[in-house]
Amino acid sequence: MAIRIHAEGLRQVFSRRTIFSGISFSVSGAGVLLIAGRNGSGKSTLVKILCGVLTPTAGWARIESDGAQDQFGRKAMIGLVAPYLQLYEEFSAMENLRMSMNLRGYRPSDDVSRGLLDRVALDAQRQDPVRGFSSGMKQRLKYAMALVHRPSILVLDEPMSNLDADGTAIVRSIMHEQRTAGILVVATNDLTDIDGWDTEVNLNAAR
Amino acid sequence: MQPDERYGRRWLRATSAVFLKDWHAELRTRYAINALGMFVVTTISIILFSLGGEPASPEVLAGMLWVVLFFAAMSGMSRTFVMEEERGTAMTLQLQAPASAVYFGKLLFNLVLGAGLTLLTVVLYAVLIEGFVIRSYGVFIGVVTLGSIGLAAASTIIAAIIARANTKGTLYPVLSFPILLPLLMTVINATRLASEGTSWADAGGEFQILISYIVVVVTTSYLLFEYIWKD
Amino acid sequence: MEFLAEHQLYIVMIIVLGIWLGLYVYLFRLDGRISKLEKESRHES
Amino acid sequence: MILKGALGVLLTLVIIAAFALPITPQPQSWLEFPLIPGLEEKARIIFFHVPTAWLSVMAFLTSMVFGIRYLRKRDMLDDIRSSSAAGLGLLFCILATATGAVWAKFNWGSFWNWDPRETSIFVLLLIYGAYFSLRSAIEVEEKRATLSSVYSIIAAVTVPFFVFIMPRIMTGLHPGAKGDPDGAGPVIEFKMSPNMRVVFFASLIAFTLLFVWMFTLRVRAARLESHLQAKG
Repeated sequence: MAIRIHAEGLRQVFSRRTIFSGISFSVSGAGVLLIAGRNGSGKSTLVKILCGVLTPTAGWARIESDGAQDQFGRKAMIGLVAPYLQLYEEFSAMENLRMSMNLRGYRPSDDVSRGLLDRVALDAQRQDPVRGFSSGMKQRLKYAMALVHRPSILVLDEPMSNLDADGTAIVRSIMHEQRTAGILVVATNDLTDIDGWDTEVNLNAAR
Repeated sequence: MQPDERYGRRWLRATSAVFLKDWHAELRTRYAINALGMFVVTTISIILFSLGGEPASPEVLAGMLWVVLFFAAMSGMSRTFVMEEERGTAMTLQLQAPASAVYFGKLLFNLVLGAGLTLLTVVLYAVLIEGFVIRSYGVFIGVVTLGSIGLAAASTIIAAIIARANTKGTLYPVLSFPILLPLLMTVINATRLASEGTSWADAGGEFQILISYIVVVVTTSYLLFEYIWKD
Repeated sequence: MEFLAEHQLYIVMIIVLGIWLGLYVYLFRLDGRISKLEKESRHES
Repeated sequence: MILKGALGVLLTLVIIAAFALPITPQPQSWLEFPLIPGLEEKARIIFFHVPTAWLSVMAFLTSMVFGIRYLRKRDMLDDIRSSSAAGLGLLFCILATATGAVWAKFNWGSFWNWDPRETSIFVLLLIYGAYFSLRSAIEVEEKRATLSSVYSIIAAVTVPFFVFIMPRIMTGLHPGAKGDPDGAGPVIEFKMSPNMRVVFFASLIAFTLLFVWMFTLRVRAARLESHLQAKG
């Protein structure tokens, strides 16, 4: 299934302060998009626009796919891992995943949840409430949450934050898998996080 | 996982997931149940103290009942949205479920909360306040049911608005009151009619107003919710 | 003056007229000043 | 320019006509108003009170229409228009309440009686108050524009319910209301003589023009302000 992210003339203004303007790019399936820029250059803002949770002041970002359109639209195609994305802390890891499947309209499956938790090495803590998790464990669980619906686009904002060496290795293998399965979008300052990219959007020059 | 299920069923699953999430979180902490229960008990005892055994007219008692319910709703019904915003989970929800599923899930939660609140208040009111007599039970039950649905419907959309603003608690009654005033005036009048004794035919106009109010508020909220929910 | 003392209504009318004319002059001058500023900002850009 | 001059002349004439023309039981000439039982000399306030009340409603609708436009087009200028209209609406709403309260004191004996129309204007005042407290609570302009637009739409769809509710709950005191012994219907239709109507509608037009003028001034000033801030 061919998939493409296409953005044209994106501009974002908050209270008359221009964050960025004139952003245009396009990435196609089995490609990696790198969003680079210093702190405050609007990396997270661009990520939110791509995920469809923020309407840009001007321009548009579309996801074009020639496969069957999912009724949940963009939500069904995108998985996001980001520091500002929070988990429901009063529930356990299993409950969070189960809830995620329900919210996305899928019939929940414990096997899939166990498989995902195994993947991010959290299977042993699957019944513990997330409240007691360390920030690295939460970051791992966010990866499991983002992969629940096998998204064709995986968006990672600061992918390695709070992760130890084992966690970093897991994320690298997830990234490797995604770049063959669909589109991988990474927003980061640390270029050692990723092993090469196809398209780069640099926000430093985009005022 | 079967992504090819019909949209209606997937939407229903998402809506009930939003509702059940709040419901289970509530059962674990019992915050709303405890706090709102005590709120109702406290306000009713204040009314009892201030009446001091003096008989009050049906108008005053009908008004007081809805004053208790209004402020109880104002202290409890903003929580579902404000909590999402405070914990930063609003975006998690936004990324996964359609906006309409979030709205109807939250509305359902507030409807259940409102039903519990109304039941508790009416029972305590009927037991503790002597002058409060109901002559037309059917009409009274109808008015209280529709009234609590309308209260929850208007409170839910205003809660969604204030959760996105910076000041959360203080603004809530200020914004809700003008919206709820038509509903409150109607239910107070209908409650008075029910306690004086009336027929379904005589209270028919009140029911028409209540039903159309609920329909109008829910439809408008459904149409506008996406603008509030999305940044 | 005697005329005014007998017809208090005219005193009210004069006060109202005064308020209205004051408001009118104020709005008129405000309009002029805004027009001037608009012209200046158009020249700059 | 011509409109502004016309407005100046028109409202001046309205004020003079409203106060100077005598009210007599049997009008002899075209320059005399007939006496309306129950209102007498107090009828003169109609020429100022009704237009302010009319404008406070019109301003609210204007604000809502620009709010809807903002939601559709996301143009900050529409939000400036929406909030400017609401600001003027609040001003006219206060004027209508004040002139109404004075009239009520002399006609019905107290400043406030909770008559249906008094209650309606009170609700409108509450909505304006809520609208501006909501706006002041939000710092990000885009969010402020969206939320206040949504709120004004929700308010606008619930307010019409009062039209059905009021008559069931209270009797009206306003001239032309159901409780008026002299008959029901808007006061303009059945009690005003033709010459009163001329002055009344002239006043309505003059006040509307005044509103439009003040509205454009506010919008232009706000636009200048945003231009300056965008530059600096």
